[in-house]
Amino acid sequence: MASVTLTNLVKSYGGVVHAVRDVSFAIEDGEFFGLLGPSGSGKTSVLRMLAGLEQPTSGSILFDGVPVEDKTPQQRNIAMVFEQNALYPHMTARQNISYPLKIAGMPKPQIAAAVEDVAQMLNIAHLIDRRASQMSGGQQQRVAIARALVRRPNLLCLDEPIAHLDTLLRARLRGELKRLQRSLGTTSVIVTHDPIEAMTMTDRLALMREGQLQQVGTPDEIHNKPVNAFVAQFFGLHSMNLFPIDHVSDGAALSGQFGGETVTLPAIVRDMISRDARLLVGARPSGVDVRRAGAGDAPEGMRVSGKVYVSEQLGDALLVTVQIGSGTVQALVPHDRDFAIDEPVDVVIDANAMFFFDPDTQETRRFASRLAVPTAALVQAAALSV
Amino acid sequence: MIKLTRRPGVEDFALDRLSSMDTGGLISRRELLKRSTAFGAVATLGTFSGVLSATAQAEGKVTVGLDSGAFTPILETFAPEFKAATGIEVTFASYPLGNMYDQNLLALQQTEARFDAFDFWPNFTGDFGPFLTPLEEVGTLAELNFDDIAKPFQLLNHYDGKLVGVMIDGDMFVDTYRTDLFEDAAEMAAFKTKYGYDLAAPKTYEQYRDTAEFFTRPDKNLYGAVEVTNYFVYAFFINQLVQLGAEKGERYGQLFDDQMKPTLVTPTAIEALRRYKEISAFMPADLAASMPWDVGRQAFFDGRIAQANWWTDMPKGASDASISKVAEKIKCTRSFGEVTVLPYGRAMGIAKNSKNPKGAFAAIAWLQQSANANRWVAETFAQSLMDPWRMSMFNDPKSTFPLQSASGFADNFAAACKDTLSNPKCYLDISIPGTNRYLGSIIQHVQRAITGEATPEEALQAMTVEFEETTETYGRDRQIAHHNEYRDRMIANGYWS
Amino acid sequence: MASPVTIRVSSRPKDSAATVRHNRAERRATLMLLGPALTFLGLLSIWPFAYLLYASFTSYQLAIPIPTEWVGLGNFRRIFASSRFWSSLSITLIFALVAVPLQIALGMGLALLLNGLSRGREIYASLFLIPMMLAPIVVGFAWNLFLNPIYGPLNALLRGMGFQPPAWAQSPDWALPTIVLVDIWQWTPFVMVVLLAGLRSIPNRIFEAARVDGSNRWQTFVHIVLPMLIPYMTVAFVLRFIDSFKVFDVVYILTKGGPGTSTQNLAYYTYDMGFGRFDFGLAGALSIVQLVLLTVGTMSILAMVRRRGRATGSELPPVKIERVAA
Amino acid sequence: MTAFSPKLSPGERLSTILRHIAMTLLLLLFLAPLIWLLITAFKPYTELFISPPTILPADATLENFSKGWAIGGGKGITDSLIVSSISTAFCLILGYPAAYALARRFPPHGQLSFTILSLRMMPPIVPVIGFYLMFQKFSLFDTYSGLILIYTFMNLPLVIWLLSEFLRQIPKSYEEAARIDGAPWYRLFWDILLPLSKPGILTAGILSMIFAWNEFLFALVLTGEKVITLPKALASFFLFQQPNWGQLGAIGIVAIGPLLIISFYMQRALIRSFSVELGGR
Repeated sequence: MASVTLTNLVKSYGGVVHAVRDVSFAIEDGEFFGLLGPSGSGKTSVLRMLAGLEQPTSGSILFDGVPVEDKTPQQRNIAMVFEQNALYPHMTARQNISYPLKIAGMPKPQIAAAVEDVAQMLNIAHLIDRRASQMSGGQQQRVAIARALVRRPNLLCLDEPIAHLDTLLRARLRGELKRLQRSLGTTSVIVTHDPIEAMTMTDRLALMREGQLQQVGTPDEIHNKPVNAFVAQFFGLHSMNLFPIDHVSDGAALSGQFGGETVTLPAIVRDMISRDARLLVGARPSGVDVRRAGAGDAPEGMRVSGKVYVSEQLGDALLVTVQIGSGTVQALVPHDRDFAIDEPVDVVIDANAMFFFDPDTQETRRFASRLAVPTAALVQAAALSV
Repeated sequence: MIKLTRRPGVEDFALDRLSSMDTGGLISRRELLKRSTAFGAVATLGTFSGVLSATAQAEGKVTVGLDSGAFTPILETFAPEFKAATGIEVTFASYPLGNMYDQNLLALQQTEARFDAFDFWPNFTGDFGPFLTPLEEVGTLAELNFDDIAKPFQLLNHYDGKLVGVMIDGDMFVDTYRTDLFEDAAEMAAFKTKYGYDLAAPKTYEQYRDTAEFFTRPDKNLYGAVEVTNYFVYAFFINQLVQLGAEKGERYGQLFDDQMKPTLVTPTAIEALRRYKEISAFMPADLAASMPWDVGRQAFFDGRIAQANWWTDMPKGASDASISKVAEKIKCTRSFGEVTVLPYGRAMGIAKNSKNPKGAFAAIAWLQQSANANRWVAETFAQSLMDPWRMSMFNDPKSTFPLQSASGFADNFAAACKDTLSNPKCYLDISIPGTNRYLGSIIQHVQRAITGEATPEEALQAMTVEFEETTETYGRDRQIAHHNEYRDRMIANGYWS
Repeated sequence: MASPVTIRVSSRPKDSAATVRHNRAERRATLMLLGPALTFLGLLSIWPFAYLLYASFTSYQLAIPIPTEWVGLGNFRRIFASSRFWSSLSITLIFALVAVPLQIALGMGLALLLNGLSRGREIYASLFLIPMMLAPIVVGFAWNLFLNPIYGPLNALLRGMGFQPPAWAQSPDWALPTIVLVDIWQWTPFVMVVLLAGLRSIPNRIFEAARVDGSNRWQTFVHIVLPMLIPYMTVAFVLRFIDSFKVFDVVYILTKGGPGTSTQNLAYYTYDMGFGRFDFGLAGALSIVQLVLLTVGTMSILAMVRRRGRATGSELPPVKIERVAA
Repeated sequence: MTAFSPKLSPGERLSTILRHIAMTLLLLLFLAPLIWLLITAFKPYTELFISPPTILPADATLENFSKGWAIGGGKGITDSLIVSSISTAFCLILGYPAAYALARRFPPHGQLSFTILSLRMMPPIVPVIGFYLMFQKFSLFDTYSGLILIYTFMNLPLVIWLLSEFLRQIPKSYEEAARIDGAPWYRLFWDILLPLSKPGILTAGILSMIFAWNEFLFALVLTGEKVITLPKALASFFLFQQPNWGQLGAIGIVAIGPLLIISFYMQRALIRSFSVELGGR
């Protein structure tokens, strides 16, 4: 088991393409750590540098405070599970699992015992003499995990290990992996592009974009205290609505330009915007409500009229997309409501669910004062929706 | 397919090779074995008498290069006898006839000899000469049994005035004609009516032309003549050129003047080319423009041809009932025209880079002993292989040409050959350096004239240009010297004029 | 628990010592892997080409013991002045521009025929592929025997049917068509495989869509199949174009360039000059002329293809073609 | 509605049968020269030159095979085997590492692989004069080693390119997994790469064998009478001598037999792995 510290890690290819730009973070001993980001964000490069498959252009990697840049994967004692093609196709599961031990020169009886153990642990004893082609994707991945764990590595690297599996299997393996990691206590790093995976499995995660680290923190922190608009939009079940507001002076009342529509701004926005002429406002769909045009009073919030673009039934909620001027807003409303296409509606954005971002730097100026949906509920929703 | 029931000994091996020899179904294996045993006894005697002195100092190994894989097995059966007689081990290597020139020339330029002795067309003596050992530096003419060689063949293979090769195969043109046509009373009468003279094997070009025309009956699938118009065009064109020159009383067959300027664009050459083309009209129409050697011969065997002015392989094959439909209906005689033309043939010489010239000489001398030479011809005779080149070969035709002896054709054949070889008028192929290229030009452009790609004048003009280029390449002065030497040799012996 | 996050964007950082070491090791490994093969290929190309280039500017006559002289461009002048060169060039071009399009047309027919079969496609294909696997020498004499004017079966058959068949390779008029025929016979299957791969790459739904749109077979072929196969036909054409400069063995066996010079292509002419006459100066220059012609020809075809692709907005895609023999 | 019913209507079944009959006839026609060669191999000498020819031998014989073997076919086959197998071994030994480097460290269809492949495109007549002069200089003329050298040169570009195409298709993750498992380079090669690239090696090896087996021009020019490969042996039968077609046919059949068997069994693998991308260049 090991703790890992990355300092000023840079990876560039051919001196031109900067895959990883100056990334620093630390992984604690026994932690299940996630590397999250869209494709091309450099997360896989970071993992491969951690594993020793690639050499950082500059920066340092410390395992338990010891630099490892010159060490081979074996010397670092890491193990890795790949996204696909993880098993050697010409070997049986048993041969696959015992291969690292064989290389290490472990005596045969011990190998057999170790393989037996790990096969029991992963419930693959019945597959042990099959080849990769005779197993399903999930089974293959399980054997791959067994091969990784059989060495008792300092660090377990998981490169999108379940990304290509079908949804049900993915959900199941997610839980199993998490349980396994907890019971073994192996420091683990998982690379994923799926926020739900990161959210559900990891203790902490690092969110990356275009080679740069955006934020490191627990899933809860990142969900509720995103450092910038990108993190806020990327990390969540549904994408966050973002709308720039231009300040329009309108006599006594402050109003703003929103999607081409002029709206009266609630107090909280007025507070923020009085300092700036422009503001980027964000709200998760769960913090947005849609009502029939002119129906009743709204809670404190921003009210804007538009017409329904489309509404999608999610089972336990209804996702409504409303066209406002030239833009759209998504709202999550109770599932028993009903909207017709092109129906005129009012959109009400809960003022307490609003995030405020600097329109230029995209950095967060203020978090929502009220959580739109608790993380736990979100996770549950995610588990159900898959 | 291949029996490997027991490990064969040397003799078995030799016999196996012999039996696997391509006899073309002409001779049974047993008969061949019997015959070779009989010859073996004779050969041993011959060896002791003739070659003993030559082999006194010779020992070790000799490699002999030959131009075809097909008769290498025959020579290999000689090897044990040769070894017994001389203590020299002979191995035979073969190269394709088509590569005789290039393979040998390449071999001769290596530092170490690949062949100690090898065979070549006498035409190439000029090209190979610098790389050959004059035979008389290694041994004597007596050892080669040289006097027995037919006179024309004695004059071949000279380079810089020295003998560098000796014949092992004597090619000549003879006329083979169908007795069922030429001696048929009705045909004779019809011919007489049409042409005004008696039908017989042609003696002149006109007769050749007339008889060819007379027997050309495409509706009956019969044609009056067959000549090669494919690769070996050279021989047939030169034959026309020589015969026409002789008719006109010119110095026949001369290709160059004394300054090595080509004498090709002449009325004689144009007429010769025209005659060659004229004859092609009496050949099987589909093939006339490019008759290959083997196909032409096959056409005769199939009974589609009335007469053939051809090498001796024509009568040899045609008299063999197993491959010929006309075996009982042929005779042969001297070819038309006044002059004997001896195109190609094969000589054997000793490479200058040979490590064992004495051994090589011994091998050549052994083959030149009458008994061995006769046997050589007898055993390869079934194929279109070795033709007689020694006068003693005609002494007892039945033993030299055993396969034809039954029908009595052997005597006829021997007489025709003897007659041809003792003709005082004779034309021997040019053999100065560069002959390969001169020949190449002739072949190429005569073919173009035959196929109609070029007119005779154009073809001869193109030949002239290429001849000049070749002469310049080799150096005009050197060529003049070589050509003078060649011409003098011909004239001194009464040939050429 | 959360680590402090610092984001600094620096300019290109200096490589760390470990990285420098690692890169050096990588380069060394690459060199060790590629080195032997590249050295081998390099040596065996440089040596002969240096010799060839040298020979082409001299009067090198292998068979004649005369001094070799520097003749500058003399050999090239001789080549361009020689009618044999121009006729052999035109025969080579006939192979490239007549035989190859015919192969493509016939290959297309065969491919369509095979593609239309629901069963046995593989077996037929592999049987059609047989000629391609054979030594050209064997092909040459199989045809020589087959087309023999006297005892060959084809002419016997034709005569039996009342035709007056030509003498094929022995006929001045038919020799070149015969060689072209043999080339077509041997290499049409290759084109067939390429086009079959192309046909298999067209998704079935396109045919279904065409059928739904009411297009008949011929229309489907002209408007849909043909345009989609153009990249494959291009690839087949380029490869066969290159190969058409290689035709030698069959000529050597069937006609030796004859009758006359009617089947003498550049390769055979070069061979004849080099190893028939041992005029290595001329043959060397001929080799170089050939190489230049082939390179320029191939490059201009490819450039043309690419330009056309750009003009029509469909850059020639990286075509995966399948090929059994080169 | 027939299109959707699994059972064929009688009309369709008939058209299928007709189509197969047509294909079979076409094939017979197409392969006629080879079939004729095969028949001729069993004809005795006396039946070879009959006009018009008999279709089947009246008196079939196996003699042609043994005689053909004795008069040069055996030597040709032995020499061809020696030369093609050793040159193929060299091609694979030299080519595999290079192909690996090309596949893993260079972009596909880059300048390097194009240069290597273009060596293969060159007509053999172009370098042959240079080779000949080189052979004279280094005493390689008419030696096994010389011809092996040339065939290695001839096939190496192809082998490199084929193998690199093949290796490119092997996911990198296998190698990475092995590196992570701690395999040193030789075990990586032996345990992982070699078994995975076996089909590629087999294909490249067989094609290299076939090309060396079939090659004629280099053999014609660069060897004499010590080394006589099969094509050269066959050609030497043929020139100016009325060839014994039966023996020629027998050797020809022996020469192509192995190729036919191999190509039949390997056809699918051969076709699959023999892919080229030309459009990019």
